[in-house]
Amino acid sequence: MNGTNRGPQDLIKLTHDKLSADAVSDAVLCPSCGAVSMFIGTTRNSFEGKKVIQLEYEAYVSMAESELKKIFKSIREKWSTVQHICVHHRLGVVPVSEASVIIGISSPHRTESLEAVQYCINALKSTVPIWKKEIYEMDVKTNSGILQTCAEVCR
Amino acid sequence: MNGTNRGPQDLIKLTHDKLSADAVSDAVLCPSCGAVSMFIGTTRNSFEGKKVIQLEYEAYVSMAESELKKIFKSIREKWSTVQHICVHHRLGVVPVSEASVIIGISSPHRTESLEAVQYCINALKSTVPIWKKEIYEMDVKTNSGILQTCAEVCR
Amino acid sequence: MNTEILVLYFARSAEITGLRSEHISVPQVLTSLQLWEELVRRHPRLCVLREQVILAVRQEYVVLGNQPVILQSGDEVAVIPPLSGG
Amino acid sequence: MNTEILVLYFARSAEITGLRSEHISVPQVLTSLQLWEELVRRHPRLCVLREQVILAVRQEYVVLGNQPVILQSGDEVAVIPPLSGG
Repeated sequence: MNGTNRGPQDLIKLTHDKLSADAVSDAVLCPSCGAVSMFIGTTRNSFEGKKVIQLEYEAYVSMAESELKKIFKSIREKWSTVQHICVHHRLGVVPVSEASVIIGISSPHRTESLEAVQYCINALKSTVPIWKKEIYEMDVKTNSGILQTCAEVCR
Repeated sequence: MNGTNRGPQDLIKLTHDKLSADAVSDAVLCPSCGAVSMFIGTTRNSFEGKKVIQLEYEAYVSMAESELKKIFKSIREKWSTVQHICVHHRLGVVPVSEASVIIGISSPHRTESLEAVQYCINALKSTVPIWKKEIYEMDVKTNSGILQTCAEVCR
Repeated sequence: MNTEILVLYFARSAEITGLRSEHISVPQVLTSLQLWEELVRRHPRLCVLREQVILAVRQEYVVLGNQPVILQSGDEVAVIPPLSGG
Repeated sequence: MNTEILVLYFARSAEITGLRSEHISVPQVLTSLQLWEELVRRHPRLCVLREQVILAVRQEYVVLGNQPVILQSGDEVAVIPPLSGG
């Protein structure tokens, strides 16, 4: 795949499987590009001071894909030398420290892909219909020593 | 390694081995961070219109490491919430499409690591004593059908 | 005249209604706010989302207001609480 | 008074001199430009790099000019052609 020059690729995957940085970087590599920029969103162990055990993601899948395609289109309008764009977003349960999203963008020179990745994650967060729910660990002391979980919708 | 909160890590590797995006992203992952930003520099198949077969990198290793540490220090001064910083740079022969450098930076929120990666690759290119040499394929027609290579120092 | 549409509920709206989707009958032409109020009439507890929610009609975002929405049989309408992907 | 230092050659300067490193004897105190000229005296073809090159003295960059350089026995001086890492 990397040995030949393909035309610009728009690659989207919404998956319940664990994500891989290598899979995304391999997908966007191309022989005429000198730069791949990536962003990896990972599950944090705290939110608003509460301890997070895991996150759960759901998506309006068909619309998420069409909104991502709109973002890709506008990236190509803004940075015309961008070559391949790949977004992998995980759905379902994501344990702490694992990746929920990986974005990879290749370009001949570094500035375009660096700027485009920054634009892509910001646009994704504001326009792609995906939601996360944090699963918290409740304070043990106030619950008679029983560990409970409490689901809340994250803003 | 990712299950515990370590203090901020400065990770540098100059190596003749093939680089791995997963190795760098794993090295900077941390449970209190929500963001890992990465930059991968790859070998392009052309330079100034000539076909590149491979690149060869050499480094002033001890000084490259000390210059990278200076860059890391100034990243931590500019973006105080940056957690781990990892730079892997390959030395020796790097075939077309393979990574010559991978930078990974983690931070609780995305803006810091995105900006810091951009700063890091720009600073690396201007201050770290590493050199690449492009190995070109000569134009077959002007060389009696014999494929020759010609080493030139890249600016 | 009424038409039957498919309503999809996501995130907090799915928790409140206890539903992922349902088929409902609504007027063919109404404002986006009236469409929302139709959903609240069926699931009164949705009202807590009033200030945060938008709709997606045939996979295009529509804010709640006086904007007219023209619906055809089988159209997909989604309740979109604040996004939090990434 | 002279002192013996270790000179490292990289990239194009290594190709020109045919050396990776050499020990040479130079004055203990001189300007960075004089230090460069000492290297050119030993390897005249280095002169093509004059406009592009800088030195590193004990792993700190020094541009060619009137800046004084104070050397001690065993100090490391490197010839630094334009960088191209990354």
